[in-house]
Amino acid sequence: MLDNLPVIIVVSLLMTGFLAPLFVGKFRRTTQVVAGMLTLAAAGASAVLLYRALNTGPVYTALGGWEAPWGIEVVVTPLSAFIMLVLTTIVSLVMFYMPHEQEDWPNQKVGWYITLVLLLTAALLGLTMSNDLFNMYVFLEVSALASFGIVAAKKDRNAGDAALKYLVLATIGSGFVLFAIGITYAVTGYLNLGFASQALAEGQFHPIITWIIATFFLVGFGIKAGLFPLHVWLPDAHSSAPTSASALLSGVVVKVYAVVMARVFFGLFGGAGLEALGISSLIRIAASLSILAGSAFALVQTDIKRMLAYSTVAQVGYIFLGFGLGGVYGVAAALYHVFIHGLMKSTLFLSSGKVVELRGGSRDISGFNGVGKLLPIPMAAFTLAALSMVGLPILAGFATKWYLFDAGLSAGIYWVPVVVIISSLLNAAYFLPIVWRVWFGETEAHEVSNRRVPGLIPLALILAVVGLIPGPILRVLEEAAVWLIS
Amino acid sequence: MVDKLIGNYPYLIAALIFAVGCYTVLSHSNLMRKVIGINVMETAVFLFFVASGNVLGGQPPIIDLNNSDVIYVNPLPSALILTGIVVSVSVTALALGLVVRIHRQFGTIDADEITEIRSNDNA
Amino acid sequence: MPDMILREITSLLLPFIQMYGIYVVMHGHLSPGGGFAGGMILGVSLILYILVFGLDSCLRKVPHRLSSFLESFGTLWYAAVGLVGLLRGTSFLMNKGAGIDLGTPGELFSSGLIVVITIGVGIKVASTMLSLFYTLVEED
Amino acid sequence: MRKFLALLVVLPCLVAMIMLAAELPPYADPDNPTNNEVPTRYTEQGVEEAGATNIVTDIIIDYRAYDTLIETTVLFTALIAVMLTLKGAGNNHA
Repeated sequence: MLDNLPVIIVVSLLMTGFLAPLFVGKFRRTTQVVAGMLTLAAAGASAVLLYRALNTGPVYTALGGWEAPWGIEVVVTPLSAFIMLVLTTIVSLVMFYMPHEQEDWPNQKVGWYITLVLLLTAALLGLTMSNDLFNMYVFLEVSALASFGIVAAKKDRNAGDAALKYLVLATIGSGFVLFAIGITYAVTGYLNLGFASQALAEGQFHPIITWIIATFFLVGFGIKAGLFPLHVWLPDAHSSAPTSASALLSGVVVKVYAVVMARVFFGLFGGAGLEALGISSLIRIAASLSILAGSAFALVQTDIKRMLAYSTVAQVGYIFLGFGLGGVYGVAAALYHVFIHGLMKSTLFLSSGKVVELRGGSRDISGFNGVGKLLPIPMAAFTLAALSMVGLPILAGFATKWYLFDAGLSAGIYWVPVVVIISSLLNAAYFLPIVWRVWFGETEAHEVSNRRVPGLIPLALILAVVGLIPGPILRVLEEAAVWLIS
Repeated sequence: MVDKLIGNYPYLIAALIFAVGCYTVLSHSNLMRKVIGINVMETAVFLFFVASGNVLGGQPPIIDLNNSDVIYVNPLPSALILTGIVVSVSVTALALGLVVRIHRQFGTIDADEITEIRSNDNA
Repeated sequence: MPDMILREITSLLLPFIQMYGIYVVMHGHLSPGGGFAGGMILGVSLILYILVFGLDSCLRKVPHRLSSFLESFGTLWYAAVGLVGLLRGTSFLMNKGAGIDLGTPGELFSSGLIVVITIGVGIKVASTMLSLFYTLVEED
Repeated sequence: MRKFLALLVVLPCLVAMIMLAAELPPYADPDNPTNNEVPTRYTEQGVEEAGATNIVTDIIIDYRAYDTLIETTVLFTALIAVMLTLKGAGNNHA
């Protein structure tokens, strides 16, 4: 039974997704609640899998009973179980926010939107646990199509344009990924990650083959994850989507792509192989550029959602930097950042979505003046997440920077700490003025009818607790990192 | 190197088509052409996959139950590409849907004109 | 309205096109084709019908609600057939290993769940093509 | 200008891929790495293990059925996304 649990999670989410548009007409509220509950249950199942994977090793499933080189293999290592847990937790909390956002939507639209979010979640879960390259590609496409759909959900005409831009670039990215998979298959004869990496290590290939495989994977996943020179679609898409979609896309989706890229890279070439190919240093440079450029662009934005989107470019850079540094500490830093950045970005998007709603849809930063008095609890969450983003001690963001520092110094790459420090200063430069506006700005006092932002308080609470006691999570992650590297 | 390239001509053609598709997507501002470029690009990848499964003198992998010594081509790439084609159709469908919507809302399908309209909106 | 030649030839050809689509779906395990190819042929035949006889006459025969329902149904069908293996205590999407009789290879009703899945996929692809076309051409 | 930039991106890519094409295993050679135990089992035991004489069908609906389930999901996702795109948004041509 436990062997089949990973597949059951994915398939139950898929089947609920298929059913949602049929039932939403009569049972709208029920559909919303069932979808939220189901993702919560998936989070529970992921926690079980994580416990099991940490104690008795990874859970392997051979789909249809066909073992690895012939059939598709699904494997839940501590790493994938952790990512699944993070993913489902954040999605379920955002799902509890969604009814609030969808109040004035027609029934059908609610159904389609919920379907897409469920399919997106299922696809990302399948992506993290799959051990077969082509299976990964198919899941990649489901998640991509669902993302394009939820970006285009708003009536706003910019949303359509942003979605098409996203579609064109992301499809180029999938083209590169599929080409890389094709080359891997042509030279090794396997699609399973384990078999392919063994064949790659044993075979005598011209270096250009391995180099092109790695570069194509990097370009493909780099586009999808918004790595610096390839990030052009991200600010548009993430800022014109509905609030919950922005929280999901920025908080979860791009990072799952980064993690999957790391899994493919470490699975195919191993840490030493990546370093020897020069791909590690390429990732480090692109990641540092991402961090600096993303923060610099965020600094000049006046639209809050665009600012948060550019900040995502920078924060994804941290994750890539951790993977590029390699080693237990680098990878653990990246995984930890996947977790807390998911929490921070969803908190920021949900709470600033409330402010945008309060200001009648205006996304200008000046709308934040004095909202602390009107919306005390959402703004407290906003402040917590923003300060955590800057990386103040005893807040969650601090541990990432500490680990990256450590990994950079022990790998002998001395510019990494410098990048981290500059980025923290830039983060402070664009987040602190907003926090100042929130609590000390002037605004005309008017009564707010609905102060609630469902799902926000649990997010902020988890964030606060992780900031105070990051130790246990970091220990789990160091173990997960060992699984990735070896 | 040239000998090998001539021997591996399907891979060479796949590389050329991929580059043509990529160039079409990046160089044109007409959204329909971008969508066509995406399709060309994916077709190149499919060609590459299917070519990697060919075997000299192989028959299509439909088993002849009466004759056991037939060489069959590798069926796996064909099966994968069947999946790939459906994915490509789905992406094209969504892209066309988005183009229809953009045409309804902006009145044009030229990326440069849309950028201009959007910057006028913001100003 | 299109001219008479177009209408007459289309109404002459349509049954053959649809028959061929059903044939391709049913013989997916014996000859090239299968659920996707056959479903596509069926869907395209309906699109041809719309192009020649107009959207409304097709909507009367296959309402949009019906095609949307078949769309969800086909996908669910696949997943539900996959669950058979799970319910029999083996793995998801299992065919022979789950104790299903495969029949004699080469006959029309052989290969166990493969035929069942192919028919579901054929229905699904045909209805998807139709729904996509409806959605793209309908004014809102 | 746009064309020049596109060429700048595409040309290095093309050169790399042509170099790759020369280094790949020879086309249609029966000794290629792709012709390993995987397709051998499919063609030799596929009829017995999955029941269909069309091996491609055996692969897509039995050996790799999970892929095909997700593939139908892709089609479904595309349709739902198209409906959300076109019907969820009003026609506000300005």
